[in-house]
Amino acid sequence: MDETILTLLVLAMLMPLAGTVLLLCAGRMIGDRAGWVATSLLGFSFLCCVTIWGMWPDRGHRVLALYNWLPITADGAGFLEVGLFLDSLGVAMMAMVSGIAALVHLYSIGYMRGDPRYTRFFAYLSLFTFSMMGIVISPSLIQLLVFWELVGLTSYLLIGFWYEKRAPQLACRKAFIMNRVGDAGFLIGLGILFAQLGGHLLLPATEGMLMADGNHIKSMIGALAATEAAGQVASSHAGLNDWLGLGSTGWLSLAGLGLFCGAVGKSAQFPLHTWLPDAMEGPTPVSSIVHSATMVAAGVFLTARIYPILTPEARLVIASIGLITLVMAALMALVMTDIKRVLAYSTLSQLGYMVVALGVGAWGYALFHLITHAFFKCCLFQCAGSVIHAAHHEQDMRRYGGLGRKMPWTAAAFGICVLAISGAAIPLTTLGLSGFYSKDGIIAGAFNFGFGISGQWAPGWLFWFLPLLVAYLTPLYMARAFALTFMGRPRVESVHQHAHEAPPSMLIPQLALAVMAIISGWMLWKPMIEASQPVMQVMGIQSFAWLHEPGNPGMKAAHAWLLQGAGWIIPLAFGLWWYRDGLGRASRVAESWAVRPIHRALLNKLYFDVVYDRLISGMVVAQSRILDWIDRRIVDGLVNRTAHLGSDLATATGRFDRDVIDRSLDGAAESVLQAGGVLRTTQAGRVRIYVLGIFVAILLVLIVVLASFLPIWRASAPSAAATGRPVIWTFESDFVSGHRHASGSLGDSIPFSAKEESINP
Amino acid sequence: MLLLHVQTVGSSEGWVTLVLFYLFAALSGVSAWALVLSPNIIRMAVYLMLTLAGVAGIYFLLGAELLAAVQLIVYVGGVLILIIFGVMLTSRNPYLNVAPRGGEMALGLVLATVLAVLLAVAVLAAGLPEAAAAAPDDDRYAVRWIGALLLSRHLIAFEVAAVILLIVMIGAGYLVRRRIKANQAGATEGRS
Amino acid sequence: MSLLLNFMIFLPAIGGLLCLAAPGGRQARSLAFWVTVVTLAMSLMLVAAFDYSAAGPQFETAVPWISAINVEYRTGVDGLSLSLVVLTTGLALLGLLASWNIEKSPKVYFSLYLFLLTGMLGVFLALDLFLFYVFFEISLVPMYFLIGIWGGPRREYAAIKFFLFTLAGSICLLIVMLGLYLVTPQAVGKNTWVMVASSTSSDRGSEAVPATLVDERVRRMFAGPRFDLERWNEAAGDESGRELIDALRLDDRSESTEAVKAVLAEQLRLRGEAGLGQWLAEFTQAVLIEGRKPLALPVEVGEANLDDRYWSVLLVDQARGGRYWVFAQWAFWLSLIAFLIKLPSVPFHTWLPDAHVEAPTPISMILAGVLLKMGGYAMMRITWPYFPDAAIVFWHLVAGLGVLAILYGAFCAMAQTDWKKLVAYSSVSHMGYVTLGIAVMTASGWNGAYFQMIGHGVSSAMMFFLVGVIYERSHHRDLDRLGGLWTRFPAFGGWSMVGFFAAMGLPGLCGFIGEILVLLGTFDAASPGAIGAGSVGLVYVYGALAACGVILTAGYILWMFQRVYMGRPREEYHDYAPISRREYLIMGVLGVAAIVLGIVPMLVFVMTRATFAGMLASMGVG
Amino acid sequence: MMIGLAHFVILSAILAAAGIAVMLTRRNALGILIGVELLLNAGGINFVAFNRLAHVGTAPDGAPLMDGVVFTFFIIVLAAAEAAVALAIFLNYYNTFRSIDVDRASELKG
Repeated sequence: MDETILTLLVLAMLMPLAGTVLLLCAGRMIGDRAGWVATSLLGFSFLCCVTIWGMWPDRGHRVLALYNWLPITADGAGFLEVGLFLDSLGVAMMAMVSGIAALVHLYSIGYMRGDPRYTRFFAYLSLFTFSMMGIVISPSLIQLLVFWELVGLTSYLLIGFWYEKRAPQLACRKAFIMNRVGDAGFLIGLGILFAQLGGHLLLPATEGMLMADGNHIKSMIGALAATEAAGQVASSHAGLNDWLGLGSTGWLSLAGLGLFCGAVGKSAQFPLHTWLPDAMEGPTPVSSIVHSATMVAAGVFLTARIYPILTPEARLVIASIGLITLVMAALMALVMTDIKRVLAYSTLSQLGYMVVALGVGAWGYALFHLITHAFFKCCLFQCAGSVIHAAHHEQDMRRYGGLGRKMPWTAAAFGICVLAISGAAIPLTTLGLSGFYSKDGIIAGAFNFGFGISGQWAPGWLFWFLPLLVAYLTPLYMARAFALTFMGRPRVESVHQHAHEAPPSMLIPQLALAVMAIISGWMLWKPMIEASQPVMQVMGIQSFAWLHEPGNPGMKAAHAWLLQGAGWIIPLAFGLWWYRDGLGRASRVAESWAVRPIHRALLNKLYFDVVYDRLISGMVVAQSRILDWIDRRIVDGLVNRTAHLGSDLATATGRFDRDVIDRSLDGAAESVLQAGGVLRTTQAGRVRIYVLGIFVAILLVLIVVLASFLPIWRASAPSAAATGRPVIWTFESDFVSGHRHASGSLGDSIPFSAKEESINP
Repeated sequence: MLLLHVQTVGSSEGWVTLVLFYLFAALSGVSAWALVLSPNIIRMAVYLMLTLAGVAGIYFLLGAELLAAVQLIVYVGGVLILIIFGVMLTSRNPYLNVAPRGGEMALGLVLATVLAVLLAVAVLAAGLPEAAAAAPDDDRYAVRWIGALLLSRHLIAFEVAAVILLIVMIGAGYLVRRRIKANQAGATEGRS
Repeated sequence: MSLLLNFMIFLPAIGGLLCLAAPGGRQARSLAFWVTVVTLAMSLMLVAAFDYSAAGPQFETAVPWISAINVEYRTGVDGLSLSLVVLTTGLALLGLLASWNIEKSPKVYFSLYLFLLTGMLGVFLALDLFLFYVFFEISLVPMYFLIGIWGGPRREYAAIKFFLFTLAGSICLLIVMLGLYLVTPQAVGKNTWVMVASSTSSDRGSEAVPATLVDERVRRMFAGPRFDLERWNEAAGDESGRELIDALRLDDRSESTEAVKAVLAEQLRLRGEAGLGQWLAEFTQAVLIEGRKPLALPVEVGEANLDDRYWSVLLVDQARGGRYWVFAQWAFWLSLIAFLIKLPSVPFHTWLPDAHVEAPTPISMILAGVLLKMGGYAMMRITWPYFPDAAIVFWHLVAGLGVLAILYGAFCAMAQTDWKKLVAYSSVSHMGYVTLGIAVMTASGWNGAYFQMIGHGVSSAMMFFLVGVIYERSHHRDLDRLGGLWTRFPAFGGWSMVGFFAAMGLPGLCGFIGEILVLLGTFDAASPGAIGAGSVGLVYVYGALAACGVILTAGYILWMFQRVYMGRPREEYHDYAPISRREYLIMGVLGVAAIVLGIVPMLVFVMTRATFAGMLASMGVG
Repeated sequence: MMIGLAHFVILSAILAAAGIAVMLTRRNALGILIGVELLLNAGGINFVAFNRLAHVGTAPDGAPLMDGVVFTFFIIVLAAAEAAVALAIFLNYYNTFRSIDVDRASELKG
């Protein structure tokens, strides 16, 4: 069984990778068939994933393969591992990712037709799919990080696909850097975990992390709460450690939040959300898969994976971040006029829901919403893409209008997804479109959490109120987008005139996704909850499992506040009516004195970009300039100054040499020369005169020497008779004895020495 | 036969040695001073030959027969010939008068005499030993010992001497060649 | 095999001489080509014959060289040098291909190039400190000329700056070497320059010594102060044995303390407390006040462990307040500075941008790819193994330098408008990871630092080559005057992406492995038993700052990538010659190497594993 | 009367004095050369005599001490060399000054 699953999984993984390699290496040969090649490969991959789902035996989790990758201990025995790992969550995600990717590939065949880099687009798209699958099947945080970054890379390439234009260049760079900011946090979290767990970075649902070194992290968290309750904050560290809050299990919060930083970047949560709307500069198929269905979901997926190590404090932070994103993005979606940006902010908002769900502990619903949202948001983007395609790349909704008549299928698919995202359901029943199932669960979880926390913490009510508020806002902004695009009269004739229904290759995926948007919730909610049971059990998540059970207080409250499934109708109907003829009515309200500043601020994305570009980015660049200046002027200047000092010193010594030493030498030489001028008169140049001089000198010396020896002149000369030896002879004998001694050492080198006897018998 | 006797300086048969010594000493000393007084270069050369021969005899007396032979062959046979060559090559007049002027001669003689006297005084004052303490072995001065010494203790000096000879050979040849060239150049100049 | 190793070192030099004698530039070029090919083949043979389970040096040669000062010609290869050797020979071949079109006096160029190769291989393969120094200096000279003659407009300035900087470092190294030479007799009985204790030689002490280390006895001389001298003196006044023993501070890592304690325990057993106090007082009197050697003490002392020469040296040293320990501290910093200059690390880095900007492309490749690695290699080979105690004491300063280099280099790179200068500063930043990884002295830190050297060798060589390819066509490197190259050269753009993103540390490429391991290793320094366990917060701050470097790296690489490759192609690109096959070959090889190393890092780690295990264990941090 | 060292030394002094006298009195370069030869011979006699009569004995290897003889040998060799060079120089000299009178060559004068 496992072998089959492993084979299928490897096949499913290899298909997109093979597509990438094939298209990059043999792209010229494949040419226009690239789209079909990639799509069929992805289709096969999807089939593999569905098969796995079908045969997934016990809904448990299993590590299918594990390889040593990076050595982390000195003896070379400890490793960071990579491999293949699946649990119910992974199976569902694999099916979702490969399915949506296949549909997006299909859609791109029509959308990207005629692009000069057609082949390369599919190569990137397949690589992206591969990377995303890699995240899903990661058994360890390190492998997750690897594919995490690869997803970032492919996203960079896809957003910047039309890099000749300036906006995509900036957008892709921004996306990557924002992701990197998050990743830095990820790395910090990873490092702290690494240091504290001794390198056990296997993901929580496996046996590795939870039981690392006998430390059951979950029980540690429990113990932490207990010790805090008892007022005993045990801290083994002091000073800086206390300041950083690293005492006892503070590191765990820090690690969890660090890892969550990565999720913030990837899932575009506040405050790193600004890249997502800009990423809409990429081709629309990219937006539909990368920035709605999969990549941005990776952050949520990661948070879900590390859920067990998240301390209560960390969860509160996570929920708050999600909450801010949720509300802020919904409000912005309400004022944007670019159709893709509306969808982008709506994505942000929905991601906010998921993150809130994780923060409040509605673990299963966060992932459920991730999957349902993938279907309808992907469909929405594809419809938007079709519209943009039909409208000759006009993206401003103010210039649309009445397109529903020209492209009815697209309008229908869009409409279905609007209903899905609004959480539409048949009132008083539990039947609804996909969004209803997942979102109501999240709101129910938020109610439970909010009620629980508001008793201890005053602003706690926000945790249930804001998700509820956004549940009413969502139908409004989606209705606005639908009405402005498809309803009313055409506002710009040129756009409307040439508009046409999308070609089948684009329409089919749209419709397929729309169908999924209708049925996936109803079809999947029971299996999802059941499938996540074992995973949740391992992680120790018990609550909220059966939110749809009638007795759950949170669910009861949620249903009540959402008018028993009828809550969506009011804002939706209002939106459709209010925007049926364009923005006229709305802009009048927006211009009113009370709303105007808010409207303006929302239109400017709450000035986040301004702050980031001008302030942070500007500061970084300014700092780099300053440091560069310091480097050139001060550090290097110091070096050059030193060198100059050396050369100055050399010059000075050179001058000293020339002016003092040389001159004195010159002076000496000159005086010698003058003396020589005097003396030259004695030098006649005659050889014999020299000879004469020499011998006169010899004679004088001889006389002096003799004078010292001859007793005539030397009163106290030692008597030769007394010693029996003349003075000179003494010297001679010394010489002889010295000589003998010397010859002794040299004698060894005389080759005849061995023949001594024969010579001297 | 004579040589056998001569080898034994300081032996009981000292009178032969004594005679021979004075004979050779007189030959070299007288010739040397005759050389000093001779005005003619060729005669000077002849006197020099006699002096050198006398010195060779002294070497014989001292038992250094190889040295004596070398003295005769190299000095008398080689150096002297060279000097004669020099005389012939540089003198248009074969009997060039090289007589010194009177004052110079006087000065030279005075100085030389002073030197000789001083040296003699010094030698006598030093009280040099009369003779060697021990009688030497027969083969003391055997040529093979000289060969062995030259190739062992004095090897470097020997090699240096060899190199100097080589250099001298090359250098002399070079100098003469330059002269020939210069002569040829002078000849062509003269012709034009 | 050892013959092959020595031949490999000197074959390029022989080839270099032959190049000078070659009839023309083309012949010299093909000669140089074949010489580098053969050198590469020989290094691969080394890899094939290497015993991956052995920690110590293999294929050793040890021949007396300058016997008057015990200098040996000692070469060999171990896990620390093997992959760097392969990197060197591989890059040398690629660099040679990159210099295929050198026109200015090619004979001299190729000859110098081969001499440089000999110098580099010698540095990595020398096992004698003196020999190492000689090769360290030898490699300077060809580089000086290669920059100074074939460089850009300011080549003289750059070459002299490079030379002087490195020479200044060499002087520091020389001082350390002389110091080591003078103190080794106290430990091993003779002056020695041997860097790595031989795995085969039998002249080691009886105690078990990890194989791949500087002679353990030498290293232990430099052990840090492990007991409180002041308290000892004070206690000695009371003549109470127990207090004296208490004065010896406990440090589990310190074998020297154990030995001292063993001696004292023995004396305690023999004499009782009062007797021990008496003995210690005598000892203190003799050693501290009269300066006598402990061997002059009562004979019973010698009967304990003290007769072993280096234990007695240690005891005296510690008693005197650690004379050798003081030397170790100085020597640690001096040798560190020598190698930090080579690495280069902030603030000794300013020769690098100038040298790189002025150097011709292949020389930049070699400079960044191999020469910088000498610094890191030497730190791992000399500074840390010799003075691990000093390294433990000063780890936070060195790690701080590393972090500073990471951030500073990245910031400076961001401000550049000269493409090559940007790449040069990125090297400064990347080498900061090496410093950091070595400084934290954890297994993953060392692995990471080492891999970072290999990975950077590949990626930086590739980056400089990519810059060179364009420079050859555009004759300028101004980032503001480039743009849209991707459209003009699509395949080149693809390879560029591999190169630059490898430098950025993208997973799947070689730059990632080093970065992530260094980061994890840095955090690992906070784990119990590691050197940062007492200052967890500081470790985390360093780790966090280094992680932030990742953002800056992405910032400048992406900005550069956008400015050069994205956008509309410029008019003048039509005149640019198409990228030749030779150029594609070079980037292809480097790019594939970057990908393969990024996916299968164990290729490097199998070589280093045994050696690192031995080294870290002997430094007391394994 | 025995012949002692003094005899030889005095003979050598006579020869040396004669040599100096020749060097001082002759203007002819060849004359000077002859004087030099006399001086060298004087030295040679001294060497051999001292070796024979004062420097007696054998080296540790059994070889007799005969350095004086060897020195004289070298003197002769060098004298030959000197003569050859001197002759070459004189020829050049003669070529230049058309004379061999050393007093004509006063260009050495400072």
